[in-house]
Amino acid sequence: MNYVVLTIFFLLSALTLGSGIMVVTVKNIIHAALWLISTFVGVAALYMLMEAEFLAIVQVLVYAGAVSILVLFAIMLTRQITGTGTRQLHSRWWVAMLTAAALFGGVIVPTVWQQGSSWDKTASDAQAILVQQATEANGGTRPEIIPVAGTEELGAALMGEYLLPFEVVSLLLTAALIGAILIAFEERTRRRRVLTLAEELALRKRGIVEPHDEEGAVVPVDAEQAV
Amino acid sequence: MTYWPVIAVDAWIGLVLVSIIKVTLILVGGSLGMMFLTWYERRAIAYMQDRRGPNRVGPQGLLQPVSEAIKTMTKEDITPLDADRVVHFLAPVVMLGATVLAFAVIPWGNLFPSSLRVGVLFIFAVTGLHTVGMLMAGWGSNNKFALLGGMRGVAQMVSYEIPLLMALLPIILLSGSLSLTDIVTRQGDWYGFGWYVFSPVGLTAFITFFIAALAEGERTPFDIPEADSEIVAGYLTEYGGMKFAVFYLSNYMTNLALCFIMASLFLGGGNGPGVTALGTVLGGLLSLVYFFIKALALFFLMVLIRGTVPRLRVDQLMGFAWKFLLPIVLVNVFSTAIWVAITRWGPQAQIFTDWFGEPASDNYLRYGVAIVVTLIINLLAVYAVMRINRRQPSDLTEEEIALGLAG
Amino acid sequence: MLTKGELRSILSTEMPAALDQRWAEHAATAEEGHGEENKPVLQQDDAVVNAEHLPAVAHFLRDTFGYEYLSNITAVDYLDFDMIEVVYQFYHIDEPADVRVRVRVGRNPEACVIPSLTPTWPGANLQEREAYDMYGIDFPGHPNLARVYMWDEFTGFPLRKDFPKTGDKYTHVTGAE
Amino acid sequence: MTLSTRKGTVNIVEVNRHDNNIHAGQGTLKGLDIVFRKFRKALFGKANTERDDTEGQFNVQYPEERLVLAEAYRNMPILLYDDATGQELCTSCFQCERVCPPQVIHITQAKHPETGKPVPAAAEFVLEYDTCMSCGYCAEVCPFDAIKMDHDFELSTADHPALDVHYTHLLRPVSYYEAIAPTMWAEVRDAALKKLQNNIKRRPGNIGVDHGQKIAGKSSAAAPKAATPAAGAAGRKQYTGPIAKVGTSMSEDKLARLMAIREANTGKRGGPPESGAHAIEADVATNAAGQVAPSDQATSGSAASKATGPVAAPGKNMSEDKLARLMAIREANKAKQGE
Amino acid sequence: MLKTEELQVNIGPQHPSTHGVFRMLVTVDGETLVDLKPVFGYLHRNHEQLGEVNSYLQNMPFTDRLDYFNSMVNNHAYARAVEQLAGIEVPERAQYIRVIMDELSRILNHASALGFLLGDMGAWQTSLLWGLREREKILDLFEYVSGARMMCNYSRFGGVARDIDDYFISEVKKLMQGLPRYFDEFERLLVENEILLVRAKGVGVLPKELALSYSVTGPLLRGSGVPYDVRKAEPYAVYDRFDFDIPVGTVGDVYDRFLVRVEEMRQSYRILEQALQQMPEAEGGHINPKVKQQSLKPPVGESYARVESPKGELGFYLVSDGSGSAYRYKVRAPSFINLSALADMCKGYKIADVVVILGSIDIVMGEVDR
Repeated sequence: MNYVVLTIFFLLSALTLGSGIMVVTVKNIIHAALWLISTFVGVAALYMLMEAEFLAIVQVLVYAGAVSILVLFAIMLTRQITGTGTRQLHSRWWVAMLTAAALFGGVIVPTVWQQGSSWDKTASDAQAILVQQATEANGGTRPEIIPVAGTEELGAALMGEYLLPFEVVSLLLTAALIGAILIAFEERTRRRRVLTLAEELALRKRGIVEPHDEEGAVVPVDAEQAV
Repeated sequence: MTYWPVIAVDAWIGLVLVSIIKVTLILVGGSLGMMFLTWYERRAIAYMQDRRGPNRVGPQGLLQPVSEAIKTMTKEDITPLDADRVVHFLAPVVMLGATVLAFAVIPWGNLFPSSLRVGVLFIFAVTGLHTVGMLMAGWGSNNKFALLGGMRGVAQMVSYEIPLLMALLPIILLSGSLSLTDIVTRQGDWYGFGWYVFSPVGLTAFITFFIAALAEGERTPFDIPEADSEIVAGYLTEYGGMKFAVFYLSNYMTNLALCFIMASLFLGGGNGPGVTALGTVLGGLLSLVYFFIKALALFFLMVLIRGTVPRLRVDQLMGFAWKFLLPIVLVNVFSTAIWVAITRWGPQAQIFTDWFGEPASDNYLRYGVAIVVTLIINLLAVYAVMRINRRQPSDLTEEEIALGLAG
Repeated sequence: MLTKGELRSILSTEMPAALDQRWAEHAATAEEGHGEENKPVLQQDDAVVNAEHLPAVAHFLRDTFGYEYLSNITAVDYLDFDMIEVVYQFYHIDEPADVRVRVRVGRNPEACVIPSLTPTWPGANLQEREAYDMYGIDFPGHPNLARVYMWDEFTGFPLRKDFPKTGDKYTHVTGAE
Repeated sequence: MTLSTRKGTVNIVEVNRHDNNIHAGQGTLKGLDIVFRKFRKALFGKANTERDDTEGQFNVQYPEERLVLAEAYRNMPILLYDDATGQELCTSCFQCERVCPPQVIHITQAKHPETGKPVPAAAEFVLEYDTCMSCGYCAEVCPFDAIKMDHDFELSTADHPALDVHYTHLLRPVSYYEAIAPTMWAEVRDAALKKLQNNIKRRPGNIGVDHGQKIAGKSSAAAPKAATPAAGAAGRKQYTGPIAKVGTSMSEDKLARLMAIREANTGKRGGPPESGAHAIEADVATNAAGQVAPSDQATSGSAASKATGPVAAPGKNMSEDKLARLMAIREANKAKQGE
Repeated sequence: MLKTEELQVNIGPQHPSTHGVFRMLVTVDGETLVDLKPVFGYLHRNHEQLGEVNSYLQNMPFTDRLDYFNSMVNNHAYARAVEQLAGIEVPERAQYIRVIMDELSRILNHASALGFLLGDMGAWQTSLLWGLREREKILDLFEYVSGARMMCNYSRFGGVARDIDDYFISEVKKLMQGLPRYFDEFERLLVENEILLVRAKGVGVLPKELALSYSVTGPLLRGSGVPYDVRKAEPYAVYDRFDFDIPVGTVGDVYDRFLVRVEEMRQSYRILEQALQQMPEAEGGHINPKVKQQSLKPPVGESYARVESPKGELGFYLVSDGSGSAYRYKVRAPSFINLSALADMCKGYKIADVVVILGSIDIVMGEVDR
């Protein structure tokens, strides 16, 4: 195996893992979010190393560019950003650690068990393995579409084999979107509205001197100013 | 002479060397290009305002950006006392990094095509990282104006990325590829004039993309994150000297990249009359010239807009993205599908073949029908969107008319 | 349209309590010294009203005669009379001449109080603040009676005639003390 | 539209809010179009020099190009002395000190060395240029036309105390003022010089001349002013900008009067004028000579024009025709003197 | 439920669009403005007390520094107040000269004010520089006649400092040949610009019913639809001899003020045309020669004289005690009083609108702080 690639791989892995550790250890949550972005970018670089270009770019576009920004946005609107004085360790931290370790083991052990023999393969070898696996799965004949992370294959898969899950997920997302809008709308109507001068005047003309908002608070209108 | 082959032993060393050279070229070229652009913009806008612009340093003031670069570099580097020092420092780095990455996939004429298969997506993925830098700058400065600017900037970027990418979809549909090189080569028909902008869908895509690109590059009328008359300089408020220069550099490089991308996607990149006829080297050089002329013309359009229009307000900016651009762009995707169907579908839709003949590049009937149909669809869409968004005076209450909301 | 002094006669029948008669005699003595230099004379033609009646008079002027534009509020410190006069200038929108309503109050802080017109004429807001800043007139009813020109920590009222005016930056040039 | 009020009718015009037009971007396109037209005009170097012009570049490339200053232009006050005798026009009447709004003029009256009585001359005259507000009252009220407003505006200095300008640096020869404001001087010249003659009679010894003679208007470098225009004048080109035609405002009869006054004065004064006047005349000559072919230089756009006049002159601010006329007058005068 | 927190932001005193050293203490809820407190005084130089110390004539150049865009108008107003106090007659010709200067001032003020307003909206100075180009030409004329471009110090009691000559008149005529082109260009550039429309329409509404109670004057009042103009209500100088219209708005928003200013420039142009036409017949010199300028001692009394400055009603209130300097000297500065409407006009709008509304009031801090 190529040492350069290996070196790059280890560097990227170190970046990803190190950033991941930083995410959970730093006290300042903004810094944590920034480390999270670093993790995402590291993962994307790993994808790129595996020649999964599309996946890498989507990782950057969606996770580093959008999801983490939303996280950051949400964090910035809260208090206690610096996290000074907050404790990071729970008294039963070891339970959490054991759970995490178990879950990680549950993923990594079977993977190593199954794929351990193909560790010294290059990308083209991996391609060959994929072809071989697909052929086996297809009952001995080589299928037309080899499942790799190319854009065309992805597109074909989403529009063919996985159409139903795709549509379901789309519906779910749309529902979530509508829900978010609804919540925001309700919030907006409940918020105390600041009346402009002209609106105040218009209300007063209609005889409403002290308009109440929905929470019952009085929106102040200076009665003296009525002309 | 004996050690030369030693280096060439391993191919990857050569690859790394070439990559380093390329990266250096992009960085240096990008910086020089940015310097040229600042001069270009200032001179052009000066002429629009009946002035002369910088004309003292060097011939026609061409060295003015150099003197300014020296000035900014020699300025004191100030970090506000209560700022988050690391974040404050890293923000311009992230910003510039994201910009420079975008240059990796730009095809420079026909001379240096880029190879990434998903180049178009790549550009927008990495420019999307701008938001991170912006947010870091806004938050790290510990300044209300900076925070407001950062927030505005991020909201704007996130909103406009959607119409930006959606406006791109028609081009991807037309070319069937995500690679910029492919997209450019497929516009080489019609004696070098097979640009996508000449079709109704391409034109709509171009206009919407251009508007969204103005927002993405923080140009007037969408320069809200750094709206100097409202929030001083937005997220740049607490930056000075070299850090500010890096922001500035990244901003102009982004704009340059956007111009290059628009030139490649819609205006045929390096394609033009005579490029194919002149052969690889000469034609390639000519294509480079075409490419730069197109990009600079697009930048001039940006400057012209900057010299003319005021700035939108934040809520209007968001409204414009979601209420105007997005519907139009979505309809445009649909009409692109129709265009593709009419011009290309042979066996899939026998009825088209019956009516208009076999699909071919010289079947003008098919193209004519496609143009008419898509044009009608797009115009209807624009009209409908404007109609929906424009409230009729009859819909308004008396007070609202009094408030002047009728327009 | 009201001519000069007409408001005064109208007020003497409509609201006799509003008119301030305290300064008539001062004016009479000043009348004799007319022509004498450096001695201001109190104007008697316009309506001089008691401070507490000012809003009533102003509303009366606005609602009955249509003088709805309060153009100018000027405070004048008459140190000789131990009095601060505040001149309210009202205009009718079609008339060239103004109607001046004068309020005369003492200079000591207890007496220097005039009800604010800001609730009805928001345009008086800054002018009353200026009068407070420069002359120390208190305007009860004003929403935010703070100093407008001088800094908040400043003491004294600079446009009062007894405010010390000292200091010359350029004595070194002239050599004068 | 008219509106009836109690006073009668008032014409009002309601502004058009364009409420009912459809706005689909055509307004912006209109704007882009007009801006682009401007750009095109200015790009091809159209200069905007006429007052009724709204297109083309209107800016002045300052150190090389200069607007011609109006005669009435006032910057800082200066004091005048007679070229021929060196007698200062100031009589320390304190009118200017009294009227000066920011109180920046400080005069010490000259005393008779023996009797100690006041003499109509100033012993010291201090002007704080840093506080002066250039209102021009001192020049307006001066009954002896001794104090005038200078045209020199390049006074910036890092030396703040030097802006308390003393008598020696305030003095300029009469001919200097004549050069910068010929008509304004011509109107008062007779009276001023007559008054000066009266005052000279009451000035014993050297009082009234011992400030100006030493520097003779050529301005020592220590003075914050006066050195600058000469230094920056080399390579200056005449800008025929919006105000270049000021000289044409001199009406014919005024001109004739000026000529007559000049002639009369030369006769009265007798003998050639002092060096200051000579210098100015020489400068005017070189300036005028340098203007034979200035037009192509002016349009070439190169930053530095190549004219290298020896020492330029206060006359640089004058328009061409004015200069020419002045030259003619001077020539005539010289001829007369020579006879 | 979610709760948003109000944020206090200081806009100014060092801020690109506060037109000088002016501070707005703004409370915002999100981007919506809840409260605004104008804070100023950074430029306060006790102008009114200087007026009580200086002689009447000495005070004239200080009035230049009030609204430094329109020193001609300031001089005119102050001279009127003193003339009224001392009972000085002004020759007809001097009145015409003053009117010409006032209207030129109005054009130059509106040209630059509109440019600054659009600059506040974010237009990259194009409209401003076109306005400044016209302003330059007018300032050159001022310089020619008065000796200074901005601090003109031109009026004297009973007239003006220097007479205008044929060259000046011909240059004004020449200038006026170009002005309509400038107006047209300006309107083409921006009046129907969509972005300007959305930024200006319905923003900063000052309803007609409330406008007068806010004591606002000038384009602000007329934009709200009240046809009040001192030139019509109290025709001073020779304004009763001219035929001109008062432009008024209908809604009272920023757009109306913008349009009113554009239209006012055209009306000023009309006045200038008529003034130049009537001027040659005007009697009297440029100044009343009987007036003792330096040692003027008006009789005991008081006077208030006002003119329609481009920013509104500019008035001077003078109380004389018979000595050589005023006993009380008060400036009714239009910018200052128009500012009192700012807070209420901004309430409920977005923070980006605040600078636009401030720009539409058109303040000059020299006049506000005095």
